[in-house]
Amino acid sequence: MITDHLSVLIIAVGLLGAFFTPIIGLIRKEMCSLWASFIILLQFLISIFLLYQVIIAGNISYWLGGWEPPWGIEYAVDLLNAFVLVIVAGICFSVSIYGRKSLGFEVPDKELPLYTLYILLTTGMLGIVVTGDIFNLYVFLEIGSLAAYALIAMGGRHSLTASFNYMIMGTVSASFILLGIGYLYVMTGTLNMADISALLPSLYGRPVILVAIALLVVGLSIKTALFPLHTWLPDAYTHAPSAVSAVLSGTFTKVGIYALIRVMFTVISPSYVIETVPVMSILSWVAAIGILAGSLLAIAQYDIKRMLAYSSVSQIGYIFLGIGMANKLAMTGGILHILSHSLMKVGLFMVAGAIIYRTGIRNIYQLKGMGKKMPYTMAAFVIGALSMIGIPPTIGFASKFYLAWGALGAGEWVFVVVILLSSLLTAVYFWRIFENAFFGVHEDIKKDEAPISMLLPILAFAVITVLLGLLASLPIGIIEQWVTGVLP
Amino acid sequence: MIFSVDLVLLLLILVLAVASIMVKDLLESTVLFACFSFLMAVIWVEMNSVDVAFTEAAVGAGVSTILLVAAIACTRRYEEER
Amino acid sequence: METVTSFGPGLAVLVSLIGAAMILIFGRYPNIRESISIIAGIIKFGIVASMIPAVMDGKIIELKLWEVLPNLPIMFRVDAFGLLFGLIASFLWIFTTFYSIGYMRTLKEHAQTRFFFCFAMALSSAIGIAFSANLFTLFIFYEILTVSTYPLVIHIETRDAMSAGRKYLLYLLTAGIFLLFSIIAVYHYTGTTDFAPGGILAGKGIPVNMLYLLFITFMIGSAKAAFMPLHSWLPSAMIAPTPVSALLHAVAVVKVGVFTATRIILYIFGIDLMKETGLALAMAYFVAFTIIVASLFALTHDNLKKRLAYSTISQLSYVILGVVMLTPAGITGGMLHILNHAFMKITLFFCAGAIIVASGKEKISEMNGIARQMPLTMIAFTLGAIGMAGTPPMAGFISKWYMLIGSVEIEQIPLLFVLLVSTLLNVAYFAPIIINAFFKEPDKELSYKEAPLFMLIPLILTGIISLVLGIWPDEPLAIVRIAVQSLTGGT
Amino acid sequence: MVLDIIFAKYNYIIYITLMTIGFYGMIGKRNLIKKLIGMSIFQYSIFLFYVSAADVSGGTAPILLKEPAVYVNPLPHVLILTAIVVAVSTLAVGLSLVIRIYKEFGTLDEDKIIELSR
Repeated sequence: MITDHLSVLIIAVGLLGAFFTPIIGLIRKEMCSLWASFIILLQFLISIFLLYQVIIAGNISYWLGGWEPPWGIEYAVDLLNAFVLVIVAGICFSVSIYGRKSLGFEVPDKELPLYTLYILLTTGMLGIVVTGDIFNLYVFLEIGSLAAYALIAMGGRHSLTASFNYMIMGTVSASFILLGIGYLYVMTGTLNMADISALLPSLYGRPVILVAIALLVVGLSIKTALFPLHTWLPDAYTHAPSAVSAVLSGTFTKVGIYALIRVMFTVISPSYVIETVPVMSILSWVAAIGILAGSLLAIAQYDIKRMLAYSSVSQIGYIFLGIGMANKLAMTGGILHILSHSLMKVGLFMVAGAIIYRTGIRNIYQLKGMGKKMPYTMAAFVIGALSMIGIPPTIGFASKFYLAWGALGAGEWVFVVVILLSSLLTAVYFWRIFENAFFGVHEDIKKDEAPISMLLPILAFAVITVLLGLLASLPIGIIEQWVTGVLP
Repeated sequence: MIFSVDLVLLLLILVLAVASIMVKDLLESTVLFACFSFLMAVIWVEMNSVDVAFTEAAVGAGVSTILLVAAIACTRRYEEER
Repeated sequence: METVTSFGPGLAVLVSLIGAAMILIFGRYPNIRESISIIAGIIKFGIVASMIPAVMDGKIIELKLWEVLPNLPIMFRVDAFGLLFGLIASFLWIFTTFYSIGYMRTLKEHAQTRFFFCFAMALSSAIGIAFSANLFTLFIFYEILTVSTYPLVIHIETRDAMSAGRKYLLYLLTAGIFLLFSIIAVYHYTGTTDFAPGGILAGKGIPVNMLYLLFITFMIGSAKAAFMPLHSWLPSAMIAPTPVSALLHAVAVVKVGVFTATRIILYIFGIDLMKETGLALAMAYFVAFTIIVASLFALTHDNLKKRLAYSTISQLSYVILGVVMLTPAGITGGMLHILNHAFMKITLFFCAGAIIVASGKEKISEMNGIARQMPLTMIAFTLGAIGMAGTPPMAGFISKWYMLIGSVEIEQIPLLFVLLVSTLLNVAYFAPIIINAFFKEPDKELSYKEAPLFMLIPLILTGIISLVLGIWPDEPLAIVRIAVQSLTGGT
Repeated sequence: MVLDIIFAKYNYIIYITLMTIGFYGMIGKRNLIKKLIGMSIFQYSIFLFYVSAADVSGGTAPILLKEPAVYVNPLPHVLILTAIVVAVSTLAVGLSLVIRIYKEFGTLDEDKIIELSR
């Protein structure tokens, strides 16, 4: 049955797709983007099917080449994987549709490498999520990262240095991760996640485990741009082509967070990282500082993409805060925020891209009259921004509700204040755009909407943001089930 | 106390690493880096990982060096003074 | 008490949402757009009114929609108190729609589609708040109300308006945050956010300090009610066009704040808990302070809309004062004052708007002899003003009377004095306007006439209604009695 | 005593030293190509760690012999093969970036590039 092989098929499709992209591009250049969309659509469908299967039939485990773990590589899919898979594949798919016009405008005549890399990026991220082998995770992380460096570098003059800096930081992070994996391997003699987690408890007294945890946490924090290690992110997101910023902000950092959750809570046991060593509470304090700092830095920006980038730093703080508090509610909120931040931020970056596509304006104080010029795009922007602030009924509200609830339940008053206060700061930096885009222009401005292939994904994200906000109990149900299984 | 071969090699590697970073001439630095890679391969043979040593000699010492030299050829050879 | 399930409350919210969507679609055709506004308003009132018989029979209408978060559904429940507020808001929307059509067309305002759209959204959320069955639903609409009224406040888009808008948002979003915190805390401690007549916090073993904190955050959360230290958004928001000031900042938004506070005091904390912890008395004196100080502030303002705004602040605190007396008479007075104040204040604002449209005057000192040119407007204004002061036979008298009884019942004579003093202050700040308008000679020949009929008729009608409510208060009183009965168990 | 530890674990000490050297190259050097060389040294230090960890004293290379023998663990070798390839591709990507930066800015000095991109 082909359905048994779905978890490996999702990767195989991507790798094959990436391989054939240049061949198709040689025949007809314009076909590249369609091909990429098609491949990623396939991956999206597979991921939905995987989620469905996991929900009805429980976890899926696939042994690559029939080799039983711990010798072979295992692809293990549980609720969390499947959930993140759907997010990643879905976003990559919609952005690939959006990118047809946007990338065609910002990166002309480079379809071949562009879409090959795009598929590779997607596949790398999906690979990180789907794999049950910790070294395999590293390999996919590097595949994704290399594709990301190259994609960012396509944004023009400034993106080159941004990409170079990102590469330096990314390599440090990847090396740390590799080293951390090495320590875990040296201690346990296996690379399979389930195996490691079975063997580790007997070794918990050893300081080596601490070193491994520290290396993994620092490495993954760089990849996910947790606050003091975020320095690569603003430049990279600002100067990358808009579609690339969208995809990276929505998925790549999230995948890093997924890896962190996976390593901390299933490979290493939660009780160890929460009680024995206060890794999680340290992370949560760092995250709380990051939330405020990110918001304040975002307020200081006037380039729309840079502002969104700093806003990402702050929002990633939310996710880390939820995970760091490590109680069921906050964790649910944190994981839900992976979904909600992806939806909101991808939508917002796509809007920024659409504005740049139509007018070339990046300065938020020059957006006067944009509400009349591009009404639908800006309406989507409003919804995304409101969700970011946490106004109901949007998905952003649902995750903030859970985060604040978790903080309150844990008696962490400081975090409650931080979570709630920062939504006010978020309001400050988004409201500047509202004021400029919608008010103060009385003369009639000719409507000049973004092309339909850009508008559709933008509107789709806005609608989903509200729809999921109204039906937040669906994703929460999935996440809660996973969290209950993991946390004691 | 016996000084094994690999300790000597490793110390040599350290020296090469420092040198390849400190030298102002990028081409020189590349060559030193190639030596570094090659010694690394030797160490790995000594540590019984022949396969890695092969790869290292080919890919690390060979390909990397070629890439570096090519890049330097496209750009400039000396580090700029302030 | 019997509960029935009906789509009524859901429909009432939905009507104006659909109306809002259609306003956007037909934005290019003013006539269609505005007929939609009017039709939606009438249908909405019809739906709300159709629920009166059931509620008068002592039934409660419920509608449970889906669960947004686990165990936190969007749920509507129409009880007597909610119905009263729903009736006020939806009934006055019809008048305001007519009035704003007149206002906007006469002044040829820009962005009228946005105006009517946001108005419809705001009304939807006001009704949603009136019919919310739990804090969670209430919060959703509360935030939508904040966001949808922002474009209305800054409608004229000048620099002043923008900064007023920022202030408005700052206050109300902060309030929203505090409210959210309180809701989460309530949910955390009790596992529910449903309103229940006896309160849901009692007997849950919540530490007393936490209760105090919760009460404070809740009251900051209902900053839409413009309690004294949190009031300054309201006078700033008077920069909005007058129909907005009239409906939203005299009726819907601030009343939502008061409504929320009342819901929280009576249906979340509950009468017993409020008494036990002494919060009721503290709150009573706190709002008494607001009543007096806001009246004094009102005296200092020459701008008519500003003066009315401070009057609103003072009058809103009456409602809370009545409610925190926690006796049947006090609560009756408070709830009734929501209704009475709504009609009187909207009349006053309509008049202020009519004066602006007809003569362009906003300052009280410039209004000498204005009654000669606009007699009907000024008569309506006088009706509203004497009602505010609590003179019989106007509507304001009845609610004040109940509050006076309440203050005697709880043996708090200082509160009695507060009520009396504030009546005098009311007279003190309304009398000059009336005297200026009727008895002073104008400085120069006045050339303007009454405002257009679209504006004149609504204000005359609301003026008459506030008189009628004073003479025949039985119907609203009956609704309020049902609400009070469910709370206190007696009459 | 201390010397004993140093001599027993000299591999590890050297890999740490190598790592710091590489790190210095990455962060402290202003020339972009130097940064990349530093990056490679940084990565090599980790490979060194892996291979050292796999080594068994008195073991032989993991090649099947007729008589039974102590083999060193082959799995890390495989991992390092992959990692070396990854490292070289990173270097290649980095160098191609460097070339494009040079074409764009005419210099490889980080400070000058920052100045130029203002």
